[in-house]
Amino acid sequence: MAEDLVIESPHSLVEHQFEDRFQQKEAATLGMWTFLATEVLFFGGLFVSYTIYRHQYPEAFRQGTLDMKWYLGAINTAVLLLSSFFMALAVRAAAVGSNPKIIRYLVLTIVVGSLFLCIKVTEYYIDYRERLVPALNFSEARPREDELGGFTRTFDKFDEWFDSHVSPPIGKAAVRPRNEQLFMLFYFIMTGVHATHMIIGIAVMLVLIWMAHRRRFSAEWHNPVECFGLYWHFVDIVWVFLFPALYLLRNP
Amino acid sequence: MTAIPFVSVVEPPRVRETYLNATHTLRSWLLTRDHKRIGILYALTITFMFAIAAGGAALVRINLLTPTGILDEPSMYNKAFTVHGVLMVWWFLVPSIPTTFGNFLIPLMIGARDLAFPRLNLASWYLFVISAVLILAVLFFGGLDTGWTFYTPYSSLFSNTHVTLAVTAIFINGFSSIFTGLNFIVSIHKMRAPGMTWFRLPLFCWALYATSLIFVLATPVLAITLVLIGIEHLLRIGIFDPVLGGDPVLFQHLFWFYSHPVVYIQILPTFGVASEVVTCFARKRPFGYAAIAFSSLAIALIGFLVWAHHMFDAGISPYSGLVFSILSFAVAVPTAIKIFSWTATLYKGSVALETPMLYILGFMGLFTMGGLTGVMLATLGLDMHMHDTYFVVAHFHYVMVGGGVMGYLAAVHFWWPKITGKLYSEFWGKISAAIIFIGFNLTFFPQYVAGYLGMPRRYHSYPPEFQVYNVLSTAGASILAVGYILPLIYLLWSLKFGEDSGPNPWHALGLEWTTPSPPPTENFEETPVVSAPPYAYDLQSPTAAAVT
Amino acid sequence: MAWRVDLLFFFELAVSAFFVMLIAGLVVYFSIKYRRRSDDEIPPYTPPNPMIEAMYFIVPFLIMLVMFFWGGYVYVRAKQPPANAMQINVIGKQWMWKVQHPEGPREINALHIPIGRPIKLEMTSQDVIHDFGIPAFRIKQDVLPGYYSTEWFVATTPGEYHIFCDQYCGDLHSKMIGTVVAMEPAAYQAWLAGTIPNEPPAVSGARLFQSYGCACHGQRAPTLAGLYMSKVKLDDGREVIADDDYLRESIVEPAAKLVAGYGPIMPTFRGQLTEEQIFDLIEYIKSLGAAMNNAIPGASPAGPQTQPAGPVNGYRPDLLPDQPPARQPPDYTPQGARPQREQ
Amino acid sequence: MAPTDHDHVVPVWIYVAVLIALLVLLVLTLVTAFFDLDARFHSAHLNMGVAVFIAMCKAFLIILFFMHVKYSSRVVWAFAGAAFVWLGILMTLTLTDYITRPQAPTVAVSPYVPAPAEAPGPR
Repeated sequence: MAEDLVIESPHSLVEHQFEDRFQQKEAATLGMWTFLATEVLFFGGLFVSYTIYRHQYPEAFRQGTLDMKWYLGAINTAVLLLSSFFMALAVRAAAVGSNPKIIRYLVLTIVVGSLFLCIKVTEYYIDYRERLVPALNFSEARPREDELGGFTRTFDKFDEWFDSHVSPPIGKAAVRPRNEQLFMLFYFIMTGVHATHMIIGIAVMLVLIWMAHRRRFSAEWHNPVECFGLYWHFVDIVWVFLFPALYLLRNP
Repeated sequence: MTAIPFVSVVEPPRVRETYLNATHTLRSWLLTRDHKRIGILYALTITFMFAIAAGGAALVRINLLTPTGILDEPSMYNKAFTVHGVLMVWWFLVPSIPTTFGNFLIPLMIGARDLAFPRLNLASWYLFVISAVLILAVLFFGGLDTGWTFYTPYSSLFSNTHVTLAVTAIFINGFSSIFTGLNFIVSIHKMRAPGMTWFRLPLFCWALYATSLIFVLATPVLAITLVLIGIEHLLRIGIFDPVLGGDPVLFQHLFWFYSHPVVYIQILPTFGVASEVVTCFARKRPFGYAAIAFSSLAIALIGFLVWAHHMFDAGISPYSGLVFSILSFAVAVPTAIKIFSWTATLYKGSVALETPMLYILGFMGLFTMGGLTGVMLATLGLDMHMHDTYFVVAHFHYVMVGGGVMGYLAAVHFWWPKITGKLYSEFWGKISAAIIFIGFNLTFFPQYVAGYLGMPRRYHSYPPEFQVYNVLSTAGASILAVGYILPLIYLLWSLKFGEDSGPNPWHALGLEWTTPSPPPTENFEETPVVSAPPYAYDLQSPTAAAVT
Repeated sequence: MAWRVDLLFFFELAVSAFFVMLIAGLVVYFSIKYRRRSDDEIPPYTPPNPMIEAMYFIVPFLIMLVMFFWGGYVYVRAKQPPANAMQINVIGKQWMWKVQHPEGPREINALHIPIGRPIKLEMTSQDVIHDFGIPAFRIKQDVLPGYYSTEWFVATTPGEYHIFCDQYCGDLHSKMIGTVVAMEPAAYQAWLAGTIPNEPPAVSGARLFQSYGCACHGQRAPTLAGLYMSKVKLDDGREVIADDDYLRESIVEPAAKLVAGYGPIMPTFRGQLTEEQIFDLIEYIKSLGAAMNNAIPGASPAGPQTQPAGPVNGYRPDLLPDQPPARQPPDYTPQGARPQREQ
Repeated sequence: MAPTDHDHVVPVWIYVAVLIALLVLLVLTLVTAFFDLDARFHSAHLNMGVAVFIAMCKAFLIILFFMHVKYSSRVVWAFAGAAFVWLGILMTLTLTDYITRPQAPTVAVSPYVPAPAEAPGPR
């Protein structure tokens, strides 16, 4: 049945349903793009809901944005762009058929991607201390300073200092608007779904590294690396839109 | 048409290897990557789910025999119609033709050995089975009472049934759909045989291509919406809950962005079947091949622009209502083009009323009624009276059952000889087609009347003046049930006792008929080369057509 | 409205019947006329006819344009309550309809109305989405929690008509039904007089207003007289119309839309007031005078009125909480209400 | 894309250049975010527009170069574009409802409201 694979060369596999490896490669690429179209609309549902609610409750959502640590978001954006860069190099390494280079760049991608996740977790922790997590501890009253803990307080102090130097004054509310909870809900769902995609991506990269270690890829056949590259870049693009939407719309 | 008996006497019967007899173990079926076997696996699964969903319908119809409701508990009734709706939509109508005939036929029709991603295809069947098990678990643990539309805040905060588990099941089911659609799109783009240009593509493939676009582009929005519902139900925090500032109407927007196109997922494949069957049994080229092909794409595209016509009375802006109303009328135009084209194809044809053709002619009548009542519902001024009444129920069933299920049955009867290599009884086929047509109209036509008179949908009990329509409807439903059970019997009968069909019992054109029935595992002896326009019955010499 | 809907319906029914007959007739005719006479028969090629194909496109398109504009017209008419309509408040809850008449009577699952007079229902839900539908009047509107939605109608024939909840709302959805009792105006007055004495909502609202100590209004908080339907300037520079939705939000979530020049001193009443009490408070604010220039464009001189609003709601600020509930119906002058045949 | 024996191998400097461009755009979006463009240019949504525009530029760079769409077949272009077109449909048509609503949503009170502690007078 499907087991009779035509072996073109030791490293290039053309499955029986394809005529040649070009057809196979094009099919794989188109399939991946189709899947990414699906992903666009998956995240799109969230972006649309977020936009609608932002339209409905502009002030509450702005207050939510003010509670975000924009500098952590910015660092994370740079980190993720860097990981995308390494991923592009990994795909390039695959195109020239160098398994060691694939491994090198994939490892770099994983390291940088993990750094992103670490920063994200730090942000979640700060949000938790600031009582911003819906269903867990969201409160409209801001926590007292002694409830924050030293780590979180440091960030708060920086925020205060920074916000006092921007003009016009941003007008952070003393009591959080009730609908800020909706903002936080979307913040956690959107970044959470994004982070889930990254974790899945890192898991797949480990498999790819293992395959490269077995010298499975060649200049003729490296569809998995190439398709995975598309996925990783897509995850990056999602963040490129999440970052301004969640962190930057600060002005009254 | 029939095998010539003495040939097999002269030549000792050599067992030809087909996809059915290549291997026999259960394992070889469960791990198969053959698109044909996966199609069969799907067919078995959705038939099973159809039976359970039909059970829900039976409960609903029995309950409505008396104005007070025969079931003691209204909640029991609510669970019955929810089961009926959820299972029928996601576990029968959406997968029906694409996963069975799409899987089976697309590679055969485009002259490929398999779909582009056979492993993904099998994975999508497993996802489908997992989702089916989960939704059956919902039933087992006590059911679901939200209706198939899951309107918030009822579904997310007020319902005490297994909403989270149910949305998980539909979420997984959605990914099964997405992978199927993805596979079809890539296969149709990249796997066509030499000479199979886009304008030689069978219209069934065009229809499935349009369907797949909807699978891929609409389903993810449903998926994320259901994730939000699940989170809200689980954590009891408001996303669509007005108490927290959420907006239940936003849920309806997101839900219908999927669930309106999904009715085109359910009907477009039937359009494809109709194009194949009508051309074959009229022995004509379709009247307006390009018009039919592009109207499929147009329906897929415009189908995405009309969703809020489900929400005219839901509190959306009247301006928005006007926009969505005119777009909804726009989608009726390509649909009308199709109906007219099939009718015109019959003109000066050679019309044979075999069983599949009977189903398709029935479909054309019922779908025309369903479509035109849909136009009424898209009319703003009428929808504010008929919204959420039995008029909607009747319209929906005329389109989905009169359209989708009739098309599915037509496909079963048309390609049964190709799939199994056996002929079923034409006599019983025609009888059951007639029974279904009559039973269907008796079931659902009275609902139009009841609906216009104001009977709301999803009512466990109702004012007595509506009883006559409900009794008629239940009577019709019992006839319809007979009509659905009959094919099951004579088709299974034909597996054992049916005559061999030969490769092409209908003298149809199309690559799938050039290979033996049942087809070999690799579909074709060698990759076919296409050189003729599609459906060129007129280019065939009469003798060539008669060769079986 | 009913006849408008019916006329449109029968027009579309006729068009639909024509096309169903056309398709079915052609299918049957072709199937017989061109039936296959021998198994070898191959019909000749019929060349495509672009004219006919174009007709397929144009004819349905034109017919549908007619349907769209006609349907849109009926819909827009149905969405615009006349200014002189009598407002009745409706609250949906699982699984009953609660009705508040402006004169005070409260009903459950019943709605008594005078015929010949436009009735506007201001509706909200206190739990899930319901839908207030009266098939006899050919209207229907979803009733959402957190929103005020409206529908209006004029009953023309005395009688009893069904109220159905048309949006699935849980176990006893099918029990969420009621009756509209349309009565001659005189009979309606008699019915009003015979009901259990009940405070008009505006009076209850005034009582609530006092008991919750809302005395800031007029001093440290914006004055309420003449507020209803006036333009309010917010502290972020926006302007809103002080309609029912705005008043409701300002009671439940005062900080959401602050009036320019005032601080956020008002506590939230979320969780402390029922939907009915909010309706009462809004009625009280209305009774303090409506800005008529907004409510009825061009109907009265500019500037907020503090005079009795009269026809709009019929409540006067001199109805102080301590006075007995009004039994007198509001003066009704059918200005602008053309007599219409209904049903 | 015509089948060639090897993939189109993009020189590394292009990737480096794209990365630098992306980081520059990141800085740019930060800078614009802290200027109140709306107040300065008397506009309603300029800050948001600029932020979204820069994000789209970034996405374009990634799609064209990192994801090789610049070197891919037209079908890939179509599919990459289609997703965003469909997202645009969802966004635009949903917004037609929200921006034209005559009434803004208000807040709902909890369905489980206890009666107020001090009952406001006898009923």
